[in-house]
Amino acid sequence: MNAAPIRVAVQREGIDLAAETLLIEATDAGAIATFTGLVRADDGVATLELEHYPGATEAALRQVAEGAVARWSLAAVTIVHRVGPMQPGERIVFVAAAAAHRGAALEACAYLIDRLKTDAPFWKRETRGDTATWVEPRDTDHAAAARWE
Amino acid sequence: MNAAPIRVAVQREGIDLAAETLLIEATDAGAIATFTGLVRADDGVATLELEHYPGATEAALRQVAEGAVARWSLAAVTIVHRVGPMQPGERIVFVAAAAAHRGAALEACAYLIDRLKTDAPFWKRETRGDTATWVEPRDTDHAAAARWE
Amino acid sequence: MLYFAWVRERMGRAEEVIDPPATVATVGALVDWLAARHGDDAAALADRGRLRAAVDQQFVGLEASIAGAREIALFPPVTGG
Amino acid sequence: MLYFAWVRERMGRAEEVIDPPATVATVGALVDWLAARHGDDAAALADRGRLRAAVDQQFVGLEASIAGAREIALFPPVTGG
Repeated sequence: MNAAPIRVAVQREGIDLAAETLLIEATDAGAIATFTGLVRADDGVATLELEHYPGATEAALRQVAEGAVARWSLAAVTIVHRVGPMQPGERIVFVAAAAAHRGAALEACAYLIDRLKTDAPFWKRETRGDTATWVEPRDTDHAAAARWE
Repeated sequence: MNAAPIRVAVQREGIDLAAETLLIEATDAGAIATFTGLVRADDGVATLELEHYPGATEAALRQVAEGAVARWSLAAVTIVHRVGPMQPGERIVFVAAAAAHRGAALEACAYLIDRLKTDAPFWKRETRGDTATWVEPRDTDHAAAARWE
Repeated sequence: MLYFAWVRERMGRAEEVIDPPATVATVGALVDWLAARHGDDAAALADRGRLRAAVDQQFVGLEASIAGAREIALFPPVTGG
Repeated sequence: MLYFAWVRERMGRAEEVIDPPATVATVGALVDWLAARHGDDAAALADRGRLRAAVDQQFVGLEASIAGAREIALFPPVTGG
Protein backbone atom coordinates (compact mmCIF):
# COMPACT_ATOMS: atom_id res chain seq x y z
CA MET A 1 0.00 0.00 0.00
CA ASN A 2 2.90 2.34 0.77
CA ALA A 3 4.22 1.61 -2.69
CA ALA A 4 1.86 4.18 -4.23
CA PRO A 5 3.96 6.48 -6.41
CA ILE A 6 4.27 9.97 -4.96
CA ARG A 7 5.09 12.95 -7.15
CA VAL A 8 6.06 16.18 -5.39
CA ALA A 9 7.26 19.28 -7.22
CA VAL A 10 7.97 22.89 -6.24
CA GLN A 11 8.49 24.95 -9.36
CA ARG A 12 8.69 28.50 -10.69
CA GLU A 13 7.15 27.60 -14.07
CA GLY A 14 3.40 27.26 -14.60
CA ILE A 15 1.63 24.03 -13.65
CA ASP A 16 1.00 21.86 -16.74
CA LEU A 17 -2.34 20.25 -15.95
CA ALA A 18 -2.36 18.08 -19.09
CA ALA A 19 1.03 16.58 -18.22
CA GLU A 20 0.07 16.06 -14.56
CA THR A 21 -3.20 14.44 -15.59
CA LEU A 22 -1.43 12.02 -17.94
CA LEU A 23 0.92 10.96 -15.13
CA ILE A 24 -1.79 10.36 -12.57
CA GLU A 25 -4.12 8.62 -15.06
CA ALA A 26 -1.33 6.22 -16.04
CA THR A 27 -1.73 4.44 -12.70
CA ASP A 28 -4.74 2.30 -13.79
CA ALA A 29 -6.83 3.55 -10.89
CA GLY A 30 -10.56 3.88 -11.48
CA ALA A 31 -11.00 7.14 -9.59
CA ILE A 32 -9.03 10.38 -9.64
CA ALA A 33 -9.83 13.42 -7.51
CA THR A 34 -7.99 16.69 -8.03
CA PHE A 35 -7.87 20.13 -6.51
CA THR A 36 -6.48 23.23 -8.24
CA GLY A 37 -5.92 26.55 -6.49
CA LEU A 38 -5.87 29.67 -8.68
CA VAL A 39 -4.78 33.25 -7.98
CA ARG A 40 -7.98 35.21 -7.43
CA ALA A 41 -8.32 38.69 -8.88
CA ASP A 42 -11.47 39.55 -6.99
CA ASP A 43 -9.98 41.84 -4.33
CA GLY A 44 -7.71 43.92 -6.52
CA VAL A 45 -4.61 41.74 -6.32
CA ALA A 46 -2.31 42.48 -9.26
CA THR A 47 0.51 40.08 -8.37
CA LEU A 48 0.91 37.25 -5.90
CA GLU A 49 4.42 36.22 -4.92
CA LEU A 50 5.12 32.93 -3.21
CA GLU A 51 8.26 32.53 -1.15
CA HIS A 52 9.30 29.13 0.19
CA TYR A 53 12.00 27.32 2.16
CA PRO A 54 13.91 25.27 -0.43
CA GLY A 55 14.54 21.72 0.70
CA ALA A 56 12.23 21.93 3.71
CA THR A 57 9.26 22.60 1.40
CA GLU A 58 9.77 19.47 -0.67
CA ALA A 59 10.23 17.40 2.51
CA ALA A 60 7.02 18.83 4.00
CA LEU A 61 5.03 18.12 0.84
CA ARG A 62 6.38 14.58 0.70
CA GLN A 63 5.33 14.12 4.34
CA VAL A 64 1.79 15.32 3.50
CA ALA A 65 1.63 12.88 0.55
CA GLU A 66 2.91 10.02 2.71
CA GLY A 67 0.29 10.87 5.31
CA ALA A 68 -2.41 10.35 2.66
CA VAL A 69 -0.88 7.07 1.44
CA ALA A 70 -0.80 5.78 5.03
CA ARG A 71 -4.50 6.61 5.59
CA TRP A 72 -6.12 5.49 2.34
CA SER A 73 -5.52 2.79 -0.22
CA LEU A 74 -4.16 4.95 -3.04
CA ALA A 75 -2.67 4.20 -6.45
CA ALA A 76 -0.84 7.54 -6.72
CA VAL A 77 -0.52 11.00 -5.19
CA THR A 78 0.60 14.23 -6.86
CA ILE A 79 1.40 17.59 -5.22
CA VAL A 80 2.70 20.40 -7.43
CA HIS A 81 3.17 23.85 -5.92
CA ARG A 82 4.28 26.94 -7.72
CA VAL A 83 6.61 29.60 -6.25
CA GLY A 84 7.70 33.06 -7.39
CA PRO A 85 5.52 35.80 -8.93
CA MET A 86 2.07 34.92 -10.34
CA GLN A 87 -0.80 36.73 -12.03
CA PRO A 88 -4.55 36.37 -11.30
CA GLY A 89 -5.98 33.28 -12.97
CA GLU A 90 -2.72 31.32 -12.79
CA ARG A 91 -2.50 28.01 -10.93
CA ILE A 92 -0.79 28.11 -7.53
CA VAL A 93 -1.23 24.51 -6.51
CA PHE A 94 -2.46 21.22 -7.95
CA VAL A 95 -3.04 18.09 -5.89
CA ALA A 96 -4.41 14.75 -7.09
CA ALA A 97 -5.18 11.38 -5.57
CA ALA A 98 -5.80 8.21 -7.60
CA ALA A 99 -7.52 5.17 -6.09
CA ALA A 100 -9.57 2.13 -7.01
CA HIS A 101 -12.64 3.68 -5.35
CA ARG A 102 -13.90 7.22 -5.40
CA GLY A 103 -14.32 7.61 -1.62
CA ALA A 104 -10.59 7.18 -1.00
CA ALA A 105 -9.65 9.48 -3.90
CA LEU A 106 -12.02 12.27 -2.79
CA GLU A 107 -11.07 12.13 0.88
CA ALA A 108 -7.36 11.92 0.18
CA CYS A 109 -7.59 14.91 -2.17
CA ALA A 110 -9.26 17.02 0.56
CA TYR A 111 -6.64 15.83 3.08
CA LEU A 112 -3.75 16.79 0.78
CA ILE A 113 -4.87 20.38 0.28
CA ASP A 114 -5.96 20.88 3.90
CA ARG A 115 -2.63 19.66 5.31
CA LEU A 116 -0.58 21.48 2.70
CA LYS A 117 -2.12 24.81 3.76
CA THR A 118 -0.74 24.53 7.29
CA ASP A 119 2.20 22.12 7.06
CA ALA A 120 4.36 23.43 4.22
CA PRO A 121 6.66 26.49 4.44
CA PHE A 122 5.15 28.82 1.85
CA TRP A 123 4.51 32.51 2.36
CA LYS A 124 2.26 34.63 0.15
CA ARG A 125 2.77 38.31 -0.59
CA GLU A 126 0.02 40.17 -2.43
CA THR A 127 0.63 43.35 -4.39
CA ARG A 128 -2.24 45.79 -4.87
CA GLY A 129 -1.16 48.94 -6.70
CA ASP A 130 2.09 50.01 -4.97
CA THR A 131 1.40 48.13 -1.73
CA ALA A 132 2.76 44.68 -0.97
CA THR A 133 1.24 42.80 1.98
CA TRP A 134 2.24 39.47 3.52
CA VAL A 135 -0.85 37.29 3.76
CA GLU A 136 -1.86 36.33 7.30
CA PRO A 137 -2.75 32.70 8.02
CA ARG A 138 -6.44 31.96 8.41
CA ASP A 139 -7.95 30.22 11.42
CA THR A 140 -10.21 28.27 9.07
CA ASP A 141 -7.11 26.66 7.52
CA HIS A 142 -6.02 25.35 10.88
CA ALA A 143 -9.53 24.11 11.62
CA ALA A 144 -9.61 22.33 8.24
CA ALA A 145 -6.23 20.68 8.87
CA ALA A 146 -7.17 19.69 12.44
CA ARG A 147 -10.17 17.64 11.33
CA TRP A 148 -7.77 15.00 9.98
CA GLU A 149 -6.01 14.50 13.33
CA MET B 1 -26.03 32.33 -6.41
CA ASN B 2 -28.18 30.22 -8.71
CA ALA B 3 -26.58 32.04 -11.61
CA ALA B 4 -23.54 29.72 -11.49
CA PRO B 5 -23.04 28.41 -15.02
CA ILE B 6 -23.87 24.73 -15.35
CA ARG B 7 -22.39 22.61 -18.11
CA VAL B 8 -23.92 19.17 -18.67
CA ALA B 9 -22.95 16.87 -21.53
CA VAL B 10 -23.69 13.27 -22.47
CA GLN B 11 -21.45 12.23 -25.34
CA ARG B 12 -20.14 9.25 -27.29
CA GLU B 13 -16.74 10.85 -27.96
CA GLY B 14 -13.91 10.86 -25.40
CA ILE B 15 -13.87 13.45 -22.62
CA ASP B 16 -11.45 16.29 -23.43
CA LEU B 17 -10.03 17.18 -20.02
CA ALA B 18 -7.98 20.10 -21.31
CA ALA B 19 -11.05 21.74 -22.88
CA GLU B 20 -13.20 21.07 -19.79
CA THR B 21 -10.48 22.50 -17.52
CA LEU B 22 -10.24 25.67 -19.60
CA LEU B 23 -13.99 26.20 -19.35
CA ILE B 24 -14.18 25.72 -15.59
CA GLU B 25 -11.04 27.77 -14.90
CA ALA B 26 -12.46 30.67 -16.91
CA THR B 27 -14.90 31.40 -14.06
CA ASP B 28 -12.35 33.34 -11.91
CA ALA B 29 -12.97 31.07 -8.94
CA GLY B 30 -10.03 30.44 -6.63
CA ALA B 31 -10.72 26.76 -6.06
CA ILE B 32 -11.56 23.93 -8.47
CA ALA B 33 -12.21 20.35 -7.41
CA THR B 34 -12.63 17.61 -10.00
CA PHE B 35 -13.38 13.93 -10.12
CA THR B 36 -12.62 11.65 -13.07
CA GLY B 37 -13.87 8.08 -13.35
CA LEU B 38 -11.88 5.74 -15.58
CA VAL B 39 -12.65 2.27 -16.98
CA ARG B 40 -10.70 -0.16 -14.81
CA ALA B 41 -8.95 -3.12 -16.40
CA ASP B 42 -8.18 -4.86 -13.14
CA ASP B 43 -10.81 -7.63 -13.28
CA GLY B 44 -10.38 -8.67 -16.89
CA VAL B 45 -12.85 -6.25 -18.45
CA ALA B 46 -12.12 -5.85 -22.15
CA THR B 47 -14.93 -3.46 -23.03
CA LEU B 48 -17.39 -1.40 -21.03
CA GLU B 49 -20.57 -0.25 -22.74
CA LEU B 50 -22.73 2.49 -21.30
CA GLU B 51 -26.38 2.69 -22.25
CA HIS B 52 -28.50 5.66 -21.23
CA TYR B 53 -31.96 7.18 -21.53
CA PRO B 54 -31.58 10.10 -23.97
CA GLY B 55 -33.30 13.22 -22.76
CA ALA B 56 -33.96 11.89 -19.28
CA THR B 57 -30.22 11.55 -18.66
CA GLU B 58 -29.43 15.16 -19.46
CA ALA B 59 -32.34 16.30 -17.27
CA ALA B 60 -31.17 14.12 -14.37
CA LEU B 61 -27.60 15.43 -14.63
CA ARG B 62 -28.86 18.99 -14.71
CA GLN B 63 -30.89 18.30 -11.58
CA VAL B 64 -27.80 16.95 -9.83
CA ALA B 65 -25.83 20.07 -10.83
CA GLU B 66 -28.64 22.35 -9.66
CA GLY B 67 -28.72 20.49 -6.36
CA ALA B 68 -25.06 21.38 -5.84
CA VAL B 69 -25.59 25.02 -6.80
CA ALA B 70 -28.46 25.25 -4.31
CA ARG B 71 -26.34 23.85 -1.45
CA TRP B 72 -22.99 25.61 -1.93
CA SER B 73 -21.84 28.97 -3.19
CA LEU B 74 -20.37 27.89 -6.53
CA ALA B 75 -18.94 29.74 -9.50
CA ALA B 76 -19.51 26.87 -11.96
CA VAL B 77 -20.40 23.20 -12.22
CA THR B 78 -19.49 20.73 -14.96
CA ILE B 79 -20.78 17.18 -15.49
CA VAL B 80 -19.65 15.29 -18.60
CA HIS B 81 -20.62 11.64 -18.98
CA ARG B 82 -19.61 9.34 -21.77
CA VAL B 83 -21.90 6.71 -23.33
CA GLY B 84 -21.32 3.87 -25.80
CA PRO B 85 -18.40 1.41 -25.88
CA MET B 86 -15.18 2.20 -23.97
CA GLN B 87 -11.81 0.59 -23.36
CA PRO B 88 -9.93 0.25 -20.05
CA GLY B 89 -8.15 3.48 -19.12
CA GLU B 90 -10.69 5.71 -20.89
CA ARG B 91 -12.63 8.38 -18.99
CA ILE B 92 -16.27 7.54 -18.23
CA VAL B 93 -17.21 10.62 -16.26
CA PHE B 94 -15.77 14.01 -15.32
CA VAL B 95 -17.31 16.33 -12.74
CA ALA B 96 -15.94 19.66 -11.54
CA ALA B 97 -17.00 22.35 -9.09
CA ALA B 98 -15.50 25.85 -9.00
CA ALA B 99 -15.88 28.10 -5.96
CA ALA B 100 -14.22 30.98 -4.15
CA HIS B 101 -13.23 28.66 -1.30
CA ARG B 102 -11.90 25.14 -1.37
CA GLY B 103 -14.37 23.67 1.13
CA ALA B 104 -17.34 24.39 -1.14
CA ALA B 105 -15.53 23.11 -4.24
CA LEU B 106 -14.43 19.85 -2.59
CA GLU B 107 -17.79 19.09 -0.99
CA ALA B 108 -19.75 19.95 -4.12
CA CYS B 109 -17.48 17.72 -6.22
CA ALA B 110 -18.12 14.75 -3.91
CA TYR B 111 -21.87 15.52 -3.98
CA LEU B 112 -21.94 15.61 -7.78
CA ILE B 113 -20.37 12.19 -8.26
CA ASP B 114 -22.26 10.56 -5.38
CA ARG B 115 -25.66 11.75 -6.66
CA LEU B 116 -24.85 11.00 -10.27
CA LYS B 117 -24.17 7.35 -9.39
CA THR B 118 -27.74 6.80 -8.19
CA ASP B 119 -29.83 9.53 -9.84
CA ALA B 120 -28.97 9.34 -13.54
CA PRO B 121 -30.23 6.66 -15.98
CA PHE B 122 -27.01 4.98 -17.07
CA TRP B 123 -26.49 1.22 -17.33
CA LYS B 124 -23.08 -0.43 -17.59
CA ARG B 125 -22.41 -3.67 -19.45
CA GLU B 126 -18.98 -5.27 -19.07
CA THR B 127 -17.51 -7.68 -21.60
CA ARG B 128 -14.95 -10.24 -20.44
CA GLY B 129 -13.92 -12.59 -23.21
CA ASP B 130 -17.20 -13.66 -24.88
CA THR B 131 -19.38 -12.88 -21.86
CA ALA B 132 -21.29 -9.64 -21.45
CA THR B 133 -22.70 -8.85 -18.00
CA TRP B 134 -24.94 -6.01 -16.88
CA VAL B 135 -23.36 -4.36 -13.83
CA GLU B 136 -25.44 -4.58 -10.66
CA PRO B 137 -25.87 -1.42 -8.55
CA ARG B 138 -23.83 -1.29 -5.36
CA ASP B 139 -25.30 -0.67 -1.93
CA THR B 140 -22.31 1.56 -1.15
CA ASP B 141 -23.41 3.91 -3.93
CA HIS B 142 -26.81 4.36 -2.32
CA ALA B 143 -25.19 4.89 1.08
CA ALA B 144 -22.87 7.52 -0.42
CA ALA B 145 -25.77 9.33 -2.09
CA ALA B 146 -27.92 9.14 1.05
CA ARG B 147 -25.42 11.05 3.19
CA TRP B 148 -26.34 14.24 1.30
CA GLU B 149 -30.02 13.96 2.16
CA MET C 1 -42.96 2.17 -24.03
CA LEU C 2 -39.17 2.33 -23.79
CA TYR C 3 -36.98 -0.51 -22.48
CA PHE C 4 -33.36 -0.18 -21.38
CA ALA C 5 -30.43 -2.47 -20.52
CA TRP C 6 -31.38 -6.08 -19.71
CA VAL C 7 -35.09 -5.26 -19.79
CA ARG C 8 -34.59 -4.21 -23.41
CA GLU C 9 -32.59 -7.35 -24.17
CA ARG C 10 -35.13 -9.70 -22.55
CA MET C 11 -38.10 -7.96 -24.18
CA GLY C 12 -36.28 -8.19 -27.52
CA ARG C 13 -37.13 -4.61 -28.40
CA ALA C 14 -36.13 -1.08 -27.34
CA GLU C 15 -39.57 0.49 -27.79
CA GLU C 16 -43.16 -0.16 -28.75
CA VAL C 17 -46.43 1.70 -28.95
CA ILE C 18 -49.09 0.32 -26.60
CA ASP C 19 -52.74 1.07 -25.90
CA PRO C 20 -53.68 -0.43 -22.55
CA PRO C 21 -57.31 -0.32 -21.35
CA ALA C 22 -58.30 2.52 -19.02
CA THR C 23 -58.45 0.09 -16.08
CA VAL C 24 -54.61 -0.10 -16.17
CA ALA C 25 -53.96 2.87 -13.88
CA THR C 26 -50.48 2.41 -12.39
CA VAL C 27 -46.98 1.44 -13.55
CA GLY C 28 -47.32 -1.84 -11.64
CA ALA C 29 -50.64 -2.63 -13.34
CA LEU C 30 -49.08 -1.78 -16.70
CA VAL C 31 -46.23 -4.24 -16.09
CA ASP C 32 -48.84 -6.93 -15.25
CA TRP C 33 -50.75 -6.08 -18.42
CA LEU C 34 -47.57 -6.18 -20.57
CA ALA C 35 -46.56 -9.52 -19.03
CA ALA C 36 -50.01 -11.04 -19.63
CA ARG C 37 -49.79 -10.42 -23.37
CA HIS C 38 -47.11 -13.02 -24.08
CA GLY C 39 -45.17 -15.72 -22.24
CA ASP C 40 -41.81 -14.29 -23.33
CA ASP C 41 -42.72 -10.85 -22.01
CA ALA C 42 -43.89 -12.39 -18.73
CA ALA C 43 -40.47 -14.01 -18.30
CA ALA C 44 -38.69 -10.77 -19.23
CA LEU C 45 -40.63 -8.78 -16.64
CA ALA C 46 -40.77 -11.47 -13.92
CA ASP C 47 -38.18 -9.92 -11.61
CA ARG C 48 -40.36 -7.04 -10.33
CA GLY C 49 -37.97 -6.22 -7.46
CA ARG C 50 -35.31 -5.22 -9.98
CA LEU C 51 -37.57 -3.18 -12.28
CA ARG C 52 -37.45 0.61 -12.20
CA ALA C 53 -39.66 2.99 -14.15
CA ALA C 54 -40.01 6.51 -15.46
CA VAL C 55 -43.21 8.23 -16.56
CA ASP C 56 -42.62 11.06 -19.02
CA GLN C 57 -38.93 10.96 -18.00
CA GLN C 58 -39.61 11.32 -14.26
CA PHE C 59 -38.40 8.44 -12.09
CA VAL C 60 -41.32 6.88 -10.24
CA GLY C 61 -42.24 3.84 -8.17
CA LEU C 62 -44.38 0.96 -9.49
CA GLU C 63 -47.36 2.42 -7.61
CA ALA C 64 -47.26 5.66 -9.62
CA SER C 65 -50.17 6.66 -11.87
CA ILE C 66 -49.81 6.48 -15.63
CA ALA C 67 -52.87 8.62 -16.33
CA GLY C 68 -52.18 10.82 -19.36
CA ALA C 69 -48.61 9.53 -19.70
CA ARG C 70 -47.07 9.74 -23.16
CA GLU C 71 -43.74 7.99 -22.52
CA ILE C 72 -43.18 5.18 -20.03
CA ALA C 73 -39.82 3.49 -19.56
CA LEU C 74 -38.90 0.23 -17.79
CA PHE C 75 -35.29 -0.56 -16.84
CA PRO C 76 -33.02 -2.07 -14.18
CA PRO C 77 -31.56 -0.08 -11.26
CA VAL C 78 -29.09 2.48 -12.64
CA THR C 79 -25.30 1.94 -12.56
CA GLY C 80 -23.71 5.09 -13.90
CA GLY C 81 -20.54 7.04 -13.25
CA MET D 1 20.48 31.30 10.18
CA LEU D 2 17.81 31.61 7.48
CA TYR D 3 15.06 34.22 7.46
CA PHE D 4 11.89 34.08 5.36
CA ALA D 5 9.01 36.40 4.36
CA TRP D 6 8.60 39.49 6.56
CA VAL D 7 11.21 38.24 9.04
CA ARG D 8 13.70 38.32 6.16
CA GLU D 9 12.55 41.78 5.10
CA ARG D 10 12.74 43.22 8.62
CA MET D 11 16.12 41.63 9.34
CA GLY D 12 17.37 43.05 6.04
CA ARG D 13 19.01 39.73 5.09
CA ALA D 14 18.03 36.22 4.03
CA GLU D 15 20.83 34.40 5.84
CA GLU D 16 23.82 34.82 8.09
CA VAL D 17 26.36 32.66 9.88
CA ILE D 18 26.21 32.96 13.66
CA ASP D 19 28.20 31.57 16.56
CA PRO D 20 26.13 31.96 19.74
CA PRO D 21 27.65 31.04 23.15
CA ALA D 22 26.93 27.56 24.50
CA THR D 23 24.52 29.03 27.09
CA VAL D 24 22.04 29.74 24.25
CA ALA D 25 20.29 26.38 24.31
CA THR D 26 16.81 26.85 22.78
CA VAL D 27 15.25 28.57 19.76
CA GLY D 28 13.68 31.12 22.10
CA ALA D 29 17.02 31.90 23.75
CA LEU D 30 18.58 32.22 20.29
CA VAL D 31 15.95 34.76 19.26
CA ASP D 32 16.72 36.74 22.45
CA TRP D 33 20.43 36.58 21.68
CA LEU D 34 19.92 37.68 18.04
CA ALA D 35 17.68 40.55 19.17
CA ALA D 36 20.22 41.71 21.80
CA ARG D 37 22.92 42.22 19.17
CA HIS D 38 21.36 45.24 17.48
CA GLY D 39 18.38 47.54 17.94
CA ASP D 40 17.13 46.92 14.38
CA ASP D 41 17.21 43.17 14.90
CA ALA D 42 15.35 43.56 18.22
CA ALA D 43 12.58 45.45 16.40
CA ALA D 44 12.48 42.85 13.59
CA LEU D 45 12.07 39.98 16.07
CA ALA D 46 9.83 41.79 18.59
CA ASP D 47 6.60 40.00 17.63
CA ARG D 48 7.46 36.63 19.22
CA GLY D 49 3.87 35.38 18.97
CA ARG D 50 4.11 35.47 15.20
CA LEU D 51 7.54 33.86 14.88
CA ARG D 52 7.88 30.25 13.80
CA ALA D 53 11.08 28.23 13.58
CA ALA D 54 12.72 25.20 12.02
CA VAL D 55 15.87 23.45 13.24
CA ASP D 56 17.66 21.52 10.52
CA GLN D 57 14.46 21.81 8.41
CA GLN D 58 12.17 20.34 11.10
CA PHE D 59 9.40 22.64 12.33
CA VAL D 60 9.77 23.23 16.08
CA GLY D 61 8.45 25.43 18.87
CA LEU D 62 10.49 28.24 20.46
CA GLU D 63 11.23 25.94 23.42
CA ALA D 64 13.07 23.42 21.17
CA SER D 65 16.76 22.69 21.69
CA ILE D 66 19.33 23.97 19.18
CA ALA D 67 22.13 21.72 20.40
CA GLY D 68 24.17 20.57 17.42
CA ALA D 69 21.92 22.37 14.92
CA ARG D 70 23.50 23.32 11.61
CA GLU D 71 20.61 25.27 10.04
CA ILE D 72 18.04 27.30 11.96
CA ALA D 73 15.25 29.24 10.23
CA LEU D 74 12.93 31.95 11.55
CA PHE D 75 9.75 32.93 9.68
CA PRO D 76 6.08 33.93 10.04
CA PRO D 77 3.20 31.41 10.18
CA VAL D 78 2.92 29.70 6.78
CA THR D 79 0.29 30.69 4.19
CA GLY D 80 0.62 28.29 1.27
CA GLY D 81 -1.72 26.65 -1.18
